[in-house]
Amino acid sequence: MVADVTGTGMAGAADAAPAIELRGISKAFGPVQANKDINIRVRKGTIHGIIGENGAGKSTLMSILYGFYKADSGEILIDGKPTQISDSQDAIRAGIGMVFQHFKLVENFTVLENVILGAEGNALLKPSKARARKLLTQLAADYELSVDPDAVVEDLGVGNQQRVEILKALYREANILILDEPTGVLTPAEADHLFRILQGLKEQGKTIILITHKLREIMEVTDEVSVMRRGEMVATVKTAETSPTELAELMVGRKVLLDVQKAPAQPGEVVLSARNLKVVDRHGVEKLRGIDLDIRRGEILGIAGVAGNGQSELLEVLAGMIPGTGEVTLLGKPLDLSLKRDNARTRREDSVGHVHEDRHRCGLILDFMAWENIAFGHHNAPEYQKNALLMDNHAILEDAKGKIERFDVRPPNPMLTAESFSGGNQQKIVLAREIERNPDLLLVGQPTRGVDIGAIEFIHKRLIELRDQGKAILLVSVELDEIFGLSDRIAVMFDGRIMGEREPEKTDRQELGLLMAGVTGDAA
Amino acid sequence: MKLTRTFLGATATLALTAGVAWADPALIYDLGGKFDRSFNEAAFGGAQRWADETGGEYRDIEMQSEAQREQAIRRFAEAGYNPVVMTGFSMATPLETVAADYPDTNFVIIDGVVDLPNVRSVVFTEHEGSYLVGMMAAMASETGTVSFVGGMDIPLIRRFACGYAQGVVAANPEANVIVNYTGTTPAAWNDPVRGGEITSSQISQGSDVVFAAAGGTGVGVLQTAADAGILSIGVDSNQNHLHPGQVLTSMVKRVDNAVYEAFTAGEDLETGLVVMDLAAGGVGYALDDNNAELVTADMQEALDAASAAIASGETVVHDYMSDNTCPVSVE
Amino acid sequence: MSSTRMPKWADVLLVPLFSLLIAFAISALVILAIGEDPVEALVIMVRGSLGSTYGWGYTLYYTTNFLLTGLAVAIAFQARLFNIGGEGQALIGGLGVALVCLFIPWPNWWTAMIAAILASAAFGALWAAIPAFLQAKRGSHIVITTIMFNFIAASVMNYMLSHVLRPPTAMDPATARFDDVLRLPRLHDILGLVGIEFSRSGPANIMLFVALLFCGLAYMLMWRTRLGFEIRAFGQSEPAAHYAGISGVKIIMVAMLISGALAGTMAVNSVMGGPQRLVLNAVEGAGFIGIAVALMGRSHPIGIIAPALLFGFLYQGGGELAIETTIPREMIIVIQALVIMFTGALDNMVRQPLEAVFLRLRRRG
Amino acid sequence: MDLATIVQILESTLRLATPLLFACLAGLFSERAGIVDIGLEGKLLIAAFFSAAIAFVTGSAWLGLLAGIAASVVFSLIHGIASITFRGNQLISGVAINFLASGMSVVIAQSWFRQGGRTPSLMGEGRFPPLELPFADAVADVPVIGPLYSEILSGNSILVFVGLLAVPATWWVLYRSRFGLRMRAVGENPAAVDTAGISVVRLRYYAILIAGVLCGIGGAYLSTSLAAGFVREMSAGRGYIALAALIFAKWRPWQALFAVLLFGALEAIANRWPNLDLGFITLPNQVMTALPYILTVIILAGFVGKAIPPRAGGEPYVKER
Repeated sequence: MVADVTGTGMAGAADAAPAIELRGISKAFGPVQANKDINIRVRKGTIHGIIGENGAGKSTLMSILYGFYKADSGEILIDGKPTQISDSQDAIRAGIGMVFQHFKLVENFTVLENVILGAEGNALLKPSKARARKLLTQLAADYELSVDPDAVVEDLGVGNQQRVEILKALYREANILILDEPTGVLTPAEADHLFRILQGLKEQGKTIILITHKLREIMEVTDEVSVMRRGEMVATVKTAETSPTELAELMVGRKVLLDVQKAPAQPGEVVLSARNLKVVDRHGVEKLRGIDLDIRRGEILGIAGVAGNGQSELLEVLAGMIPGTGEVTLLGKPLDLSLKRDNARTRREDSVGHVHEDRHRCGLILDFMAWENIAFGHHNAPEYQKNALLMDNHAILEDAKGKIERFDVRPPNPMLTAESFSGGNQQKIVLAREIERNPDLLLVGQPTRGVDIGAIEFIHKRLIELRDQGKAILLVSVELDEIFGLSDRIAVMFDGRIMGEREPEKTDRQELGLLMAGVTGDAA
Repeated sequence: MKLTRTFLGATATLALTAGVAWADPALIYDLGGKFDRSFNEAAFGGAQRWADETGGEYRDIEMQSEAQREQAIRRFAEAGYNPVVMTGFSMATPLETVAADYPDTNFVIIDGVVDLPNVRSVVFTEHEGSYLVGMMAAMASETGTVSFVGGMDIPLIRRFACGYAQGVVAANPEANVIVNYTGTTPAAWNDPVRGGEITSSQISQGSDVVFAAAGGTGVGVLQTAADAGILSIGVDSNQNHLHPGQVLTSMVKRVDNAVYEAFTAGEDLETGLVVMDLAAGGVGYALDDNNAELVTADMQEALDAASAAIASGETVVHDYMSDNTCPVSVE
Repeated sequence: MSSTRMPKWADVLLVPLFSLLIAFAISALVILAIGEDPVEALVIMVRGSLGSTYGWGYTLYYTTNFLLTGLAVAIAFQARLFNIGGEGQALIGGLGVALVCLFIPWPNWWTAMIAAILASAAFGALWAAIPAFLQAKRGSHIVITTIMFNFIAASVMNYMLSHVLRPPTAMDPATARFDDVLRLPRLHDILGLVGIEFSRSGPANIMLFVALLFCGLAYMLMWRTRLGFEIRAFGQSEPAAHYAGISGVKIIMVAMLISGALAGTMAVNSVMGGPQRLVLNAVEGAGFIGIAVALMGRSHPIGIIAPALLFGFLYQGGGELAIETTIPREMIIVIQALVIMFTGALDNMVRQPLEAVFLRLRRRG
Repeated sequence: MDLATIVQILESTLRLATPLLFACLAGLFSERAGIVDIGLEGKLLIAAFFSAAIAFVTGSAWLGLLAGIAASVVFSLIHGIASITFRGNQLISGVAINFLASGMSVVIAQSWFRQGGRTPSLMGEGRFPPLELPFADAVADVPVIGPLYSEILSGNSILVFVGLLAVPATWWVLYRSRFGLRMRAVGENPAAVDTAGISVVRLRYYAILIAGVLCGIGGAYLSTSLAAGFVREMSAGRGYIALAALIFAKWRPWQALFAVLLFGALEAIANRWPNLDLGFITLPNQVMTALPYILTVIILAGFVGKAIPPRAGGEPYVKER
């Protein structure tokens, strides 16, 4: 195993001072140790990847570097000089720029206003704006970064918004650019464009830190990569000298089976059939533009796509959370998509299970105890009632104990509040609730987001088991590996449409990537 | 159990009354407060005069809310104060309830009538005093337009307005009287800003003498009048000193005397209805150094004559409250 | 967040307790600053409110008011709705009481009381329904709309009492006194049945027991019924409630109707139980004190009982202070403000150091 | 209706709108920076008290003004400590501030002056004198402009003019200055400001301090210009009406001026005609009193255009992990 923690063994590393060096950084949030004695050196003019599972401490580390948090101990050296970074102003002064996963833009400001915010250089706006306009034109020409300076940010697409973030950093003359999971919202083509920009910046001598959990990106664009696990820095290696398998092992700390074992599907009757399914959101934007699909018993239909292309709406409209139009039948019975008659509750009564993609916001009540969360959404179920008026809390508690045991939720204490469980165990509570009611159709969104690898394996196994019991599963995931591993059929969504359907054995990443970008090679 | 309860109750009552000399009088001011420079302050003045002269002590409390009235009266009765004097017609209903519960305590209500054996009800003939100041206003006015700012729009205040208007017309049949009220709730007694704005509006309509019968609100009326350089007439207390030389006079209502007399009579207070009219010196107008230059000999003469005529019954000023109508419009 | 750092009991008990102590300490400083003795003030307050059955009669009367308005705010808080409109809802509830008591010849007090409870609840609920509907359907911020509705309610009452309900000969903007048959049994009458002597002056009445019953019912509602489960779930997370098929519109409406109804019934105590006629401002700020009570009681139907009693004590004791000393009655409003500030808005100021203490204890243990 | 009546109504409107204007602009600064301010009422009230009290004691309206501003700023700071530093609930803090002002003003007034929670009446220098504008007499006879200038504008307290000038000043600060850009940003997305290296906390404190100063002037105007002394509860809901005007104005300065003039006019009309006879119906005074509140509810319900508040309003800023 490569465990060159300090990076001193790197060839030629000793000649120039690294752009960034962190020494012994530790940070705790209450009882949680987010960073433990982190050491890292990032060489000038390189793209340095930082990889790790969710919760490994990557974002905390970068937030410390950007002055958002103060480390409990340790020191930061910029260009070899110890530098005190106690707020973002210090970081900016030290030449650090950061592009956050969730953009930090004022949505109803123009691009120009967003760029100058905090770096106006003058108490009056007029001269600041004029100067910024000139500089932006220059930057746009230099780095393929053209954005209309007078456009209002909320009218821009995500790709352009991200460019505004990069422009903000460059406008502040950043020499070191940190990007946190920058491709999560981009199509493969947009991601490629981003990487070209990054290469261009690198050639101009900028240093780039790329935080991601996608092994493929690391292999493609970085020069070196550091791996974090449970708050610790476990290795820094040259990208050219490592492999995805090795990195995955470093991330997880043991051998990982990236493949899911499963028998071939035995599709049965159609459980759900949708024709011309459309959803228009509150602002009048069409989120689903006519979806046709069928799901049968005993199969998993995987929906691939870049986040934000209508997958969330697809799950929610089928689950009865948002209204839509079109013809959808469940086991031959037409559903009321207008939600005048139906809602999420009647869908559950119609035997539709729903594992929401955002368990913190929707799937769980974090302040409720585990046993209450087991009843949540099914609290009208007859077995949970004592009489016409009162619920039978005792029955719910007993039921919860069984489910918690069968799904190996740790600690197996139904009286703890949901928020006191780890991400994986929270997800198990949700799955236990939804799977054990034996739904004919299970809607699953991002089942393993923020879940540790051990739990991922467990969750995948349970989903396959449910399929093998003859249930229909609609799986939405942005993780292509997960889609490939679980799906019996793969549909790709782009801009509210299904661009095509493939069998996992007969397609590859390239093809799906094109579909995800809205490019159809054939008549899909 | 029962014994301890009783015992507790008894000691508590003792504790309540300990330190209070038996049968001190008490005074409850209506909303608007002790220092409204008007009605309540007159009551305070009477109580203070009694205290200064006799060296006695009394308790007083200001009402802050409609709902507290009954509790306040009861609290004083419970603690053994006697007599318990209160100002304002709003006290009548709560007093009815409480007075029945404390037959050994004497109560005095000023401006209200409660028909119970242990209650003295003191009322004033405000229409008579208002008539006199109305005459004076009409004689002092150069524009021929005078005005009235009432507090709460209730029959009692209309009685002021009606008397005033009759006096104005008596002195100058051509005169115009503008009448406004501040509101319909007790808040109207304590809204000087609104009083000032209403006065401004009246001034713009030509009024050059304004009579405020509005408790604490009147402070704003007199202030605005003084700022605008017109004459004003105070009420209840002598308010001439508030803006020397700019307050024509004040329609005084001897609430102070009513309180003083009640306090002086103490526990031996005679109950029943007491009407304090012009003849009895219950109402009148104020003359002092502050307004001496404003009151001409003509005015003095006319007012003296009118006073005598009213006192003798020769002139009868119509009382609005007798039939809820007025010969001169006071809407 | 908090529960992972500190045991729940500490969050529920210690935080409000310390907040309260700070509020009292500052109040004492204020009293000191105006040249009075806070210890003496406390003695007067305790003596005047708890030292005799006369005092208890008023303390418990006010407590009844605060139990109902506190419960009203608490139920709405459970659905994460900040109902500042308790004052207006109680005012309008009073209108319901007055109409029922004035225009229907009831044979006895208990039929009248039940009718008055129903009428006041209906009126209060109605007054809460409009802001609730606007929040549920149009997203109008319920805090602002309920504030506006308090003012509108005051105007409505003002009009009704000055122009409609005032007896023709009366000057007060108030209704006539209700028939004596409708007098609610007071503690004097009730406790007399079991041989306990109680002052007949204090207005505390049977509504105290009704209010306590409502607390118990509210507890059952929130923790034993599906509706309560849904209200709490909605209050914790609106999107999650939506995911679970709980209708946000329904919960907002139902929670606010219950809240408004409870605030409305407060008027049965303060109108039928007190002066037995409807006067202006019959609510006397109880709607607002309900906020302090609910905050201190952590919006728990049983948890609010102690703070309601505390404010009953403060209210009665404060009234005594005004009589016995030169400290004006507004001192209670200052205390009330400080309690709301420290338990509701500055709770983190107490929580953060407490969390640090617990963290240290845990590390050591 | 004759000209004199119209002039009088407009005069009264301007006077009554001025305290609303200060409170409304105060709310604008606070809410544009993401701090919801229900405590406007309390700040007006406490400022009114301290202005009157100090003006009475010192005999100087100017010292009174300073005292009023100081008191209001202290209350702003309390709100800031609760809602910015300790990330408490801004609504609850505002409610508490209103009660605190309501209680404190009377408690202190009673302790200082023993006049039942009021200050003695202010005389002479204790009040702001009317300010006669230059050439007021000269243009008095010019139609329209004459009465407008010499009767309605001229002769008001200097604070009225401060209020009127505060409107363009606010507009300029908000849209033309660096501070305004940052302040608007912090009310929309504090994270953007934070990551740009500017302290969210400091910006928000600046905003509420400005709000405190404006409310302080508004309160001082109430007790030392409009009235001649403090009486209990003299703010009489004006802070809430200012809040309503702010919603009406959709958080913009010029519209705020129009909104407060509208509400001022309602009050002036209600003063002039307690029972407003519209020919077909007579509106009782209570309707006029309640009208601003009713209008606000209608606006809030979105029946007359949507009022979209600053997005980060009401939420304490917590850094994401």
